[in-house]
Amino acid sequence: MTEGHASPVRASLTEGPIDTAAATDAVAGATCGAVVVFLGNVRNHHGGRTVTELAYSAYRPMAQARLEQIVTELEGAATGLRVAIVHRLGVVPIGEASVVIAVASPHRQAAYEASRTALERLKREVPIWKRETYDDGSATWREEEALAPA
Amino acid sequence: MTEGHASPVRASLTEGPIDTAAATDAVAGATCGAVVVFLGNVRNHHGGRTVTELAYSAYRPMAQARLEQIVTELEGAATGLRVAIVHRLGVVPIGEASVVIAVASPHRQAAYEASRTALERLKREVPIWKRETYDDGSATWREEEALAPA
Amino acid sequence: MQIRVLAFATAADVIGKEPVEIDLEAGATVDSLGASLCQQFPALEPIWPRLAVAVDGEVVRGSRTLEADAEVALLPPVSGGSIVRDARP
Amino acid sequence: MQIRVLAFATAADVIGKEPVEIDLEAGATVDSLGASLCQQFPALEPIWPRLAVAVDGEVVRGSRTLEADAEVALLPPVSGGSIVRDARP
Repeated sequence: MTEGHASPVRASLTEGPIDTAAATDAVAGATCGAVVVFLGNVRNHHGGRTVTELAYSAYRPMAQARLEQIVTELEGAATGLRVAIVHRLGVVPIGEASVVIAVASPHRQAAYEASRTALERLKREVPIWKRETYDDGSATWREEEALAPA
Repeated sequence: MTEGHASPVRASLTEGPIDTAAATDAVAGATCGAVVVFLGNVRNHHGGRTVTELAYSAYRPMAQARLEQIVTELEGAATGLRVAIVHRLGVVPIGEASVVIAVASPHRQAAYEASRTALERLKREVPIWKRETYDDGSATWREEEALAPA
Repeated sequence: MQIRVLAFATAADVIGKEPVEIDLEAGATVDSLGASLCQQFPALEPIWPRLAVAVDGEVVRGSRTLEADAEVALLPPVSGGSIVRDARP
Repeated sequence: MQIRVLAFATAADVIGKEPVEIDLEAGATVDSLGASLCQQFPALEPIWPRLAVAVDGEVVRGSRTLEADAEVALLPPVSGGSIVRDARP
Protein backbone atom coordinates (compact mmCIF):
# COMPACT_ATOMS: atom_id res chain seq x y z
CA MET A 1 0.00 0.00 0.00
CA THR A 2 2.81 2.40 0.80
CA GLU A 3 5.17 0.98 -1.83
CA GLY A 4 7.70 -0.17 0.66
CA HIS A 5 8.46 3.20 2.23
CA ALA A 6 8.82 3.30 5.96
CA SER A 7 6.42 5.86 7.38
CA PRO A 8 7.49 6.80 10.91
CA VAL A 9 4.75 9.44 11.24
CA ARG A 10 1.40 8.13 10.05
CA ALA A 11 -0.83 9.26 12.86
CA SER A 12 0.43 10.84 16.02
CA LEU A 13 -0.43 13.04 18.95
CA THR A 14 2.26 15.27 20.35
CA GLU A 15 2.61 17.75 23.20
CA GLY A 16 5.30 19.83 21.49
CA PRO A 17 5.52 21.81 18.25
CA ILE A 18 4.65 19.77 15.16
CA ASP A 19 7.56 18.97 12.88
CA THR A 20 5.94 19.80 9.53
CA ALA A 21 9.01 18.79 7.53
CA ALA A 22 9.11 15.36 9.19
CA ALA A 23 5.42 14.78 8.40
CA THR A 24 6.02 15.85 4.80
CA ASP A 25 9.09 13.64 4.46
CA ALA A 26 7.14 10.73 5.93
CA VAL A 27 4.81 10.70 2.93
CA ALA A 28 6.86 12.13 0.06
CA GLY A 29 8.84 9.81 -2.15
CA ALA A 30 10.29 9.53 -5.61
CA THR A 31 7.04 8.07 -6.98
CA CYS A 32 4.78 10.83 -5.66
CA GLY A 33 4.51 13.93 -7.81
CA ALA A 34 2.11 15.86 -5.62
CA VAL A 35 2.35 16.61 -1.92
CA VAL A 36 -0.35 18.65 -0.18
CA VAL A 37 0.35 19.79 3.36
CA PHE A 38 -2.42 21.34 5.45
CA LEU A 39 -1.54 23.28 8.58
CA GLY A 40 -4.29 24.27 10.96
CA ASN A 41 -2.82 27.24 12.78
CA VAL A 42 -4.11 28.70 16.00
CA ARG A 43 -5.69 32.07 15.35
CA ASN A 44 -5.79 35.14 17.54
CA HIS A 45 -9.50 35.74 17.05
CA HIS A 46 -12.73 33.75 16.98
CA GLY A 47 -16.20 35.12 16.39
CA GLY A 48 -15.01 38.67 16.97
CA ARG A 49 -13.31 37.86 20.28
CA THR A 50 -9.58 37.98 20.92
CA VAL A 51 -8.15 34.58 21.72
CA THR A 52 -5.13 34.59 24.02
CA GLU A 53 -4.63 30.85 24.46
CA LEU A 54 -5.79 27.59 22.94
CA ALA A 55 -5.44 24.20 24.54
CA TYR A 56 -6.34 20.80 23.12
CA SER A 57 -7.18 17.71 25.11
CA ALA A 58 -7.86 14.21 23.81
CA TYR A 59 -9.10 10.79 24.77
CA ARG A 60 -5.72 9.59 23.67
CA PRO A 61 -6.04 5.85 22.95
CA MET A 62 -9.27 6.37 21.01
CA ALA A 63 -7.96 9.46 19.23
CA GLN A 64 -4.84 7.57 18.21
CA ALA A 65 -6.87 4.62 16.93
CA ARG A 66 -9.23 6.83 14.94
CA LEU A 67 -6.39 8.82 13.38
CA GLU A 68 -4.76 5.57 12.30
CA GLN A 69 -8.08 4.36 10.90
CA ILE A 70 -8.48 7.53 8.83
CA VAL A 71 -4.95 7.17 7.45
CA THR A 72 -5.41 3.49 6.66
CA GLU A 73 -8.77 4.00 4.95
CA LEU A 74 -7.56 6.93 2.83
CA GLU A 75 -4.42 5.07 1.78
CA GLY A 76 -6.46 2.01 0.92
CA ALA A 77 -8.84 3.99 -1.32
CA ALA A 78 -6.29 5.34 -3.82
CA THR A 79 -3.22 3.83 -5.45
CA GLY A 80 0.08 5.16 -4.18
CA LEU A 81 -1.52 7.61 -1.77
CA ARG A 82 0.23 8.24 1.53
CA VAL A 83 -1.11 10.17 4.49
CA ALA A 84 0.34 11.44 7.76
CA ILE A 85 -1.68 13.26 10.42
CA VAL A 86 -0.13 14.90 13.48
CA HIS A 87 -2.26 16.65 16.11
CA ARG A 88 -0.81 18.72 18.89
CA LEU A 89 -2.22 18.54 22.43
CA GLY A 90 -1.95 20.92 25.37
CA VAL A 91 -1.47 24.66 24.98
CA VAL A 92 -0.67 25.75 21.43
CA PRO A 93 0.67 29.30 21.08
CA ILE A 94 -1.08 31.67 18.66
CA GLY A 95 0.26 31.25 15.13
CA GLU A 96 1.56 27.71 15.68
CA ALA A 97 0.00 24.62 14.12
CA SER A 98 -2.45 22.50 16.09
CA VAL A 99 -2.73 19.97 13.27
CA VAL A 100 -0.69 19.03 10.22
CA ILE A 101 -1.98 16.72 7.49
CA ALA A 102 0.50 15.66 4.81
CA VAL A 103 -0.68 13.75 1.76
CA ALA A 104 1.45 12.51 -1.11
CA SER A 105 0.10 11.03 -4.32
CA PRO A 106 1.17 10.38 -7.89
CA HIS A 107 -1.77 12.62 -8.84
CA ARG A 108 -2.43 16.09 -7.50
CA GLN A 109 -6.21 15.77 -7.63
CA ALA A 110 -6.14 12.76 -5.32
CA ALA A 111 -3.72 14.55 -2.97
CA TYR A 112 -6.00 17.58 -2.58
CA GLU A 113 -9.10 15.44 -2.11
CA ALA A 114 -7.52 13.16 0.49
CA SER A 115 -6.22 16.20 2.38
CA ARG A 116 -9.70 17.69 2.64
CA THR A 117 -11.29 14.38 3.54
CA ALA A 118 -8.71 13.74 6.24
CA LEU A 119 -9.39 17.17 7.73
CA GLU A 120 -13.18 16.78 7.70
CA ARG A 121 -12.99 13.31 9.24
CA LEU A 122 -10.48 14.48 11.84
CA LYS A 123 -12.87 17.21 12.95
CA ARG A 124 -15.88 14.89 13.11
CA GLU A 125 -14.54 11.57 14.28
CA VAL A 126 -11.53 12.08 16.50
CA PRO A 127 -12.05 12.77 20.22
CA ILE A 128 -9.97 15.92 20.55
CA TRP A 129 -11.39 19.06 22.18
CA LYS A 130 -10.34 22.68 21.97
CA ARG A 131 -10.51 25.14 24.84
CA GLU A 132 -10.28 28.84 24.00
CA THR A 133 -9.24 31.50 26.49
CA TYR A 134 -10.16 35.12 25.69
CA ASP A 135 -8.57 38.44 26.56
CA ASP A 136 -11.22 39.04 29.26
CA GLY A 137 -10.00 35.92 31.06
CA SER A 138 -13.04 33.78 30.24
CA ALA A 139 -12.66 30.40 28.57
CA THR A 140 -14.88 27.96 26.74
CA TRP A 141 -14.76 24.55 25.09
CA ARG A 142 -15.48 24.96 21.38
CA GLU A 143 -18.08 22.43 20.33
CA GLU A 144 -19.62 21.72 16.93
CA GLU A 145 -17.48 24.40 15.42
CA ALA A 146 -15.03 24.10 12.57
CA LEU A 147 -11.28 24.31 13.20
CA ALA A 148 -11.29 27.08 10.62
CA PRO A 149 -14.92 27.72 9.67
CA ALA A 150 -15.52 28.30 5.98
CA MET B 1 -4.45 43.19 1.23
CA THR B 2 -1.83 41.29 3.16
CA GLU B 3 -2.79 42.85 6.49
CA GLY B 4 0.52 44.56 6.98
CA HIS B 5 2.70 41.45 6.87
CA ALA B 6 5.87 41.69 4.88
CA SER B 7 5.96 38.88 2.33
CA PRO B 8 9.54 38.38 1.13
CA VAL B 9 8.57 35.40 -1.05
CA ARG B 10 5.47 36.15 -3.10
CA ALA B 11 6.57 34.91 -6.47
CA SER B 12 10.06 33.76 -7.24
CA LEU B 13 12.22 31.67 -9.52
CA THR B 14 15.24 29.97 -8.03
CA GLU B 15 18.08 27.78 -9.27
CA GLY B 16 18.58 26.00 -5.94
CA PRO B 17 16.40 23.84 -3.69
CA ILE B 18 13.14 25.50 -2.69
CA ASP B 19 12.90 26.56 0.95
CA THR B 20 9.39 25.27 1.71
CA ALA B 21 9.45 26.55 5.28
CA ALA B 22 10.33 30.07 4.11
CA ALA B 23 7.47 30.05 1.60
CA THR B 24 5.09 28.83 4.32
CA ASP B 25 6.31 31.42 6.81
CA ALA B 26 5.91 34.12 4.17
CA VAL B 27 2.14 33.60 4.09
CA ALA B 28 1.25 32.28 7.55
CA GLY B 29 0.29 34.69 10.29
CA ALA B 30 -1.66 34.90 13.50
CA THR B 31 -4.86 35.76 11.62
CA CYS B 32 -4.71 32.81 9.23
CA GLY B 33 -6.16 29.56 10.51
CA ALA B 34 -5.52 27.48 7.41
CA VAL B 35 -2.33 27.05 5.45
CA VAL B 36 -2.21 24.77 2.41
CA VAL B 37 1.19 24.01 0.95
CA PHE B 38 1.45 22.24 -2.41
CA LEU B 39 4.77 20.66 -3.42
CA GLY B 40 5.20 19.46 -6.98
CA ASN B 41 7.94 16.87 -6.67
CA VAL B 42 9.98 15.48 -9.50
CA ARG B 43 9.00 11.87 -10.13
CA ASN B 44 11.14 8.99 -11.29
CA HIS B 45 8.65 7.84 -13.91
CA HIS B 46 6.44 9.29 -16.59
CA GLY B 47 4.12 7.39 -18.89
CA GLY B 48 5.80 4.10 -18.02
CA ARG B 49 9.35 5.38 -18.70
CA THR B 50 12.04 5.85 -16.08
CA VAL B 51 13.02 9.48 -15.69
CA THR B 52 16.64 10.07 -14.66
CA GLU B 53 16.73 13.87 -14.82
CA LEU B 54 14.37 16.81 -15.09
CA ALA B 55 15.37 20.31 -16.02
CA TYR B 56 13.21 23.44 -16.14
CA SER B 57 13.86 26.51 -18.23
CA ALA B 58 11.91 29.75 -18.26
CA TYR B 59 11.48 33.01 -20.08
CA ARG B 60 12.40 34.63 -16.83
CA PRO B 61 11.09 38.21 -16.94
CA MET B 62 7.73 37.09 -18.31
CA ALA B 63 7.52 34.10 -15.95
CA GLN B 64 8.26 36.37 -13.00
CA ALA B 65 5.63 38.89 -14.08
CA ARG B 66 2.98 36.23 -14.59
CA LEU B 67 3.68 34.57 -11.24
CA GLU B 68 3.31 37.95 -9.54
CA GLN B 69 0.09 38.56 -11.44
CA ILE B 70 -1.35 35.22 -10.29
CA VAL B 71 -0.44 35.99 -6.67
CA THR B 72 -1.87 39.50 -6.84
CA GLU B 73 -5.13 38.39 -8.44
CA LEU B 74 -5.69 35.52 -6.01
CA GLU B 75 -4.96 37.74 -3.00
CA GLY B 76 -7.29 40.40 -4.34
CA ALA B 77 -10.17 37.95 -4.76
CA ALA B 78 -10.49 36.79 -1.12
CA THR B 79 -10.21 38.62 2.19
CA GLY B 80 -7.08 37.86 4.16
CA LEU B 81 -5.75 35.38 1.63
CA ARG B 82 -2.00 35.26 1.09
CA VAL B 83 -0.14 33.36 -1.61
CA ALA B 84 3.50 32.56 -2.31
CA ILE B 85 4.71 30.66 -5.38
CA VAL B 86 8.29 29.49 -5.87
CA HIS B 87 9.39 27.63 -9.00
CA ARG B 88 12.78 26.01 -9.35
CA LEU B 89 14.74 26.23 -12.62
CA GLY B 90 17.60 24.14 -13.97
CA VAL B 91 18.11 20.48 -13.09
CA VAL B 92 15.89 19.27 -10.22
CA PRO B 93 16.91 15.93 -8.68
CA ILE B 94 14.30 13.17 -8.45
CA GLY B 95 12.18 13.54 -5.30
CA GLU B 96 12.87 17.26 -4.87
CA ALA B 97 10.29 19.97 -5.41
CA SER B 98 10.12 21.84 -8.70
CA VAL B 99 7.33 24.07 -7.42
CA VAL B 100 5.96 25.09 -4.05
CA ILE B 101 2.70 26.99 -3.61
CA ALA B 102 1.85 28.21 -0.11
CA VAL B 103 -1.56 29.70 0.63
CA ALA B 104 -2.79 31.04 3.98
CA SER B 105 -6.35 32.07 4.69
CA PRO B 106 -8.65 32.62 7.63
CA HIS B 107 -10.83 29.91 6.02
CA ARG B 108 -9.65 26.48 4.96
CA GLN B 109 -12.00 26.23 1.98
CA ALA B 110 -10.55 29.39 0.43
CA ALA B 111 -7.01 28.14 1.09
CA TYR B 112 -7.59 24.84 -0.74
CA GLU B 113 -9.33 26.55 -3.65
CA ALA B 114 -6.67 29.21 -4.11
CA SER B 115 -3.96 26.53 -3.97
CA ARG B 116 -5.56 24.59 -6.80
CA THR B 117 -6.26 27.69 -8.86
CA ALA B 118 -2.67 28.88 -8.46
CA LEU B 119 -1.41 25.50 -9.63
CA GLU B 120 -3.70 25.32 -12.67
CA ARG B 121 -2.86 28.89 -13.69
CA LEU B 122 0.86 28.28 -13.17
CA LYS B 123 0.74 25.32 -15.53
CA ARG B 124 -1.23 27.19 -18.21
CA GLU B 125 0.02 30.74 -18.08
CA VAL B 126 3.63 30.82 -16.98
CA PRO B 127 6.39 30.30 -19.57
CA ILE B 128 8.33 27.52 -17.87
CA TRP B 129 9.25 24.34 -19.71
CA LYS B 130 10.23 20.90 -18.48
CA ARG B 131 12.78 18.65 -20.15
CA GLU B 132 12.78 14.97 -19.18
CA THR B 133 15.76 12.68 -19.66
CA TYR B 134 15.10 8.91 -19.63
CA ASP B 135 17.21 5.96 -18.64
CA ASP B 136 17.90 5.13 -22.31
CA GLY B 137 19.61 8.53 -22.66
CA SER B 138 16.86 10.13 -24.75
CA ALA B 139 15.26 13.39 -23.71
CA THR B 140 12.14 15.35 -24.56
CA TRP B 141 10.40 18.61 -23.73
CA ARG B 142 7.07 17.83 -22.08
CA GLU B 143 4.34 19.87 -23.70
CA GLU B 144 0.63 20.11 -22.97
CA GLU B 145 1.04 17.68 -20.16
CA ALA B 146 0.16 18.15 -16.52
CA LEU B 147 2.90 18.51 -13.90
CA ALA B 148 1.21 15.61 -12.15
CA PRO B 149 -1.60 14.40 -14.40
CA ALA B 150 -4.85 13.51 -12.63
CA MET C 1 -19.50 -4.15 39.67
CA GLN C 2 -17.00 -1.31 39.32
CA ILE C 3 -17.10 0.90 36.22
CA ARG C 4 -14.32 3.35 35.54
CA VAL C 5 -15.54 6.60 33.98
CA LEU C 6 -13.31 9.08 32.14
CA ALA C 7 -14.61 12.50 31.19
CA PHE C 8 -13.36 15.12 28.74
CA ALA C 9 -13.88 18.81 27.97
CA THR C 10 -17.23 20.08 29.33
CA ALA C 11 -17.90 16.71 30.98
CA ALA C 12 -14.53 16.88 32.74
CA ASP C 13 -15.42 20.35 33.98
CA VAL C 14 -18.32 18.68 35.84
CA ILE C 15 -16.95 15.37 37.12
CA GLY C 16 -13.20 16.11 36.99
CA LYS C 17 -10.32 15.02 34.83
CA GLU C 18 -9.44 12.04 37.01
CA PRO C 19 -11.25 8.73 36.46
CA VAL C 20 -14.35 8.23 38.61
CA GLU C 21 -15.22 4.75 39.89
CA ILE C 22 -18.94 4.02 39.86
CA ASP C 23 -20.52 1.00 41.51
CA LEU C 24 -23.38 -0.47 39.45
CA GLU C 25 -25.44 -3.62 39.60
CA ALA C 26 -24.52 -6.40 37.21
CA GLY C 27 -26.33 -5.98 33.89
CA ALA C 28 -26.43 -2.19 34.16
CA THR C 29 -26.58 -0.31 30.84
CA VAL C 30 -24.99 2.90 29.64
CA ASP C 31 -28.33 4.62 30.29
CA SER C 32 -28.41 3.43 33.88
CA LEU C 33 -24.80 4.57 34.32
CA GLY C 34 -25.95 7.97 33.06
CA ALA C 35 -28.74 8.07 35.63
CA SER C 36 -26.28 7.25 38.43
CA LEU C 37 -23.78 9.83 37.24
CA CYS C 38 -26.41 12.57 36.91
CA GLN C 39 -27.59 11.82 40.47
CA GLN C 40 -24.04 12.10 41.76
CA PHE C 41 -23.19 15.11 39.56
CA PRO C 42 -26.41 17.10 38.95
CA ALA C 43 -24.55 19.52 36.64
CA LEU C 44 -24.04 16.62 34.27
CA GLU C 45 -27.77 16.31 33.53
CA PRO C 46 -28.09 19.12 30.95
CA ILE C 47 -24.92 17.90 29.22
CA TRP C 48 -25.68 14.18 29.15
CA PRO C 49 -27.92 14.14 26.03
CA ARG C 50 -25.12 15.66 23.94
CA LEU C 51 -22.46 13.20 25.08
CA ALA C 52 -21.24 10.25 23.08
CA VAL C 53 -20.31 7.33 25.29
CA ALA C 54 -17.44 5.02 24.43
CA VAL C 55 -16.87 1.67 26.08
CA ASP C 56 -13.29 0.48 25.77
CA GLY C 57 -12.77 2.90 22.88
CA GLU C 58 -15.92 2.05 20.91
CA VAL C 59 -18.90 4.40 20.75
CA VAL C 60 -22.00 2.54 21.95
CA ARG C 61 -25.76 3.07 22.34
CA GLY C 62 -27.48 3.81 25.62
CA SER C 63 -28.95 0.32 25.72
CA ARG C 64 -25.50 -1.28 25.75
CA THR C 65 -24.94 -3.55 28.77
CA LEU C 66 -21.76 -2.82 30.68
CA GLU C 67 -19.25 -5.47 31.70
CA ALA C 68 -17.31 -5.34 34.96
CA ASP C 69 -14.02 -3.43 34.65
CA ALA C 70 -15.20 -1.63 31.52
CA GLU C 71 -13.63 1.76 30.80
CA VAL C 72 -16.36 4.22 29.94
CA ALA C 73 -15.50 7.57 28.33
CA LEU C 74 -17.82 10.58 28.17
CA LEU C 75 -17.19 12.41 24.89
CA PRO C 76 -18.69 15.86 24.30
CA PRO C 77 -19.18 17.04 20.71
CA VAL C 78 -15.91 17.69 18.90
CA SER C 79 -15.20 20.66 16.65
CA GLY C 80 -16.86 19.11 13.59
CA GLY C 81 -19.94 17.86 15.46
CA SER C 82 -21.06 15.09 17.74
CA ILE C 83 -18.95 11.96 17.63
CA VAL C 84 -21.96 9.75 18.24
CA ARG C 85 -23.90 11.22 15.37
CA ASP C 86 -21.09 11.13 12.86
CA ALA C 87 -19.32 7.92 13.71
CA ARG C 88 -19.73 5.23 11.13
CA PRO C 89 -22.37 2.69 12.20
CA MET D 1 15.05 47.13 -38.56
CA GLN D 2 16.65 44.69 -36.14
CA ILE D 3 14.45 42.31 -34.16
CA ARG D 4 15.91 40.26 -31.34
CA VAL D 5 14.40 36.77 -31.09
CA LEU D 6 14.61 34.55 -28.02
CA ALA D 7 13.60 30.91 -28.23
CA PHE D 8 12.75 28.35 -25.54
CA ALA D 9 12.36 24.59 -25.19
CA THR D 10 11.68 22.92 -28.59
CA ALA D 11 12.09 26.26 -30.37
CA ALA D 12 15.51 26.72 -28.74
CA ASP D 13 16.48 23.24 -29.92
CA VAL D 14 16.03 24.58 -33.48
CA ILE D 15 17.37 28.13 -33.41
CA GLY D 16 19.56 27.98 -30.31
CA LYS D 17 19.37 29.33 -26.80
CA GLU D 18 21.20 32.54 -27.65
CA PRO D 19 19.21 35.50 -29.01
CA VAL D 20 19.04 35.66 -32.81
CA GLU D 21 19.03 39.05 -34.56
CA ILE D 22 16.71 39.18 -37.57
CA ASP D 23 16.67 42.04 -40.07
CA LEU D 24 13.14 42.91 -41.21
CA GLU D 25 11.58 45.73 -43.19
CA ALA D 26 9.80 48.46 -41.25
CA GLY D 27 6.16 47.52 -40.64
CA ALA D 28 6.87 43.80 -40.56
CA THR D 29 4.42 41.70 -38.55
CA VAL D 30 4.86 38.68 -36.30
CA ASP D 31 3.66 36.52 -39.20
CA SER D 32 6.33 37.93 -41.52
CA LEU D 33 8.95 37.38 -38.81
CA GLY D 34 7.77 33.77 -38.68
CA ALA D 35 8.20 33.43 -42.46
CA SER D 36 11.74 34.81 -42.27
CA LEU D 37 12.65 32.55 -39.36
CA CYS D 38 11.24 29.43 -41.03
CA GLN D 39 13.24 30.26 -44.15
CA GLN D 40 16.42 30.61 -42.09
CA PHE D 41 15.61 27.60 -39.86
CA PRO D 42 13.52 25.11 -41.89
CA ALA D 43 13.12 22.85 -38.84
CA LEU D 44 11.09 25.64 -37.22
CA GLU D 45 8.29 25.33 -39.78
CA PRO D 46 6.45 22.33 -38.26
CA ILE D 47 6.76 23.90 -34.79
CA TRP D 48 5.73 27.44 -35.64
CA PRO D 49 1.92 26.94 -35.58
CA ARG D 50 2.12 25.73 -31.96
CA LEU D 51 4.23 28.61 -30.71
CA ALA D 52 2.91 31.57 -28.78
CA VAL D 53 4.81 34.74 -29.61
CA ALA D 54 5.48 37.38 -26.99
CA VAL D 55 6.62 40.89 -27.80
CA ASP D 56 8.31 42.59 -24.85
CA GLY D 57 6.66 40.08 -22.52
CA GLU D 58 3.11 40.31 -23.90
CA VAL D 59 1.59 37.52 -25.98
CA VAL D 60 0.45 38.98 -29.32
CA ARG D 61 -1.37 37.91 -32.48
CA GLY D 62 0.35 37.14 -35.77
CA SER D 63 -0.96 40.37 -37.29
CA ARG D 64 0.86 42.48 -34.71
CA THR D 65 3.24 45.00 -36.25
CA LEU D 66 6.75 44.88 -34.81
CA GLU D 67 8.65 47.95 -33.66
CA ALA D 68 12.40 48.32 -34.09
CA ASP D 69 14.38 46.93 -31.11
CA ALA D 70 11.47 44.74 -30.03
CA GLU D 71 12.31 41.62 -28.06
CA VAL D 72 10.36 38.72 -29.49
CA ALA D 73 10.08 35.42 -27.57
CA LEU D 74 9.02 32.11 -29.08
CA LEU D 75 7.04 30.19 -26.48
CA PRO D 76 6.20 26.52 -27.05
CA PRO D 77 3.20 25.05 -25.21
CA VAL D 78 3.77 24.79 -21.47
CA SER D 79 2.85 21.83 -19.32
CA GLY D 80 -0.78 22.89 -18.94
CA GLY D 81 -1.28 23.75 -22.61
CA SER D 82 -0.53 26.48 -25.10
CA ILE D 83 0.15 29.88 -23.57
CA VAL D 84 -1.43 31.65 -26.52
CA ARG D 85 -4.64 29.68 -26.23
CA ASP D 86 -4.99 29.94 -22.48
CA ALA D 87 -3.75 33.45 -21.77
CA ARG D 88 -6.47 35.81 -20.73
CA PRO D 89 -7.61 38.04 -23.65
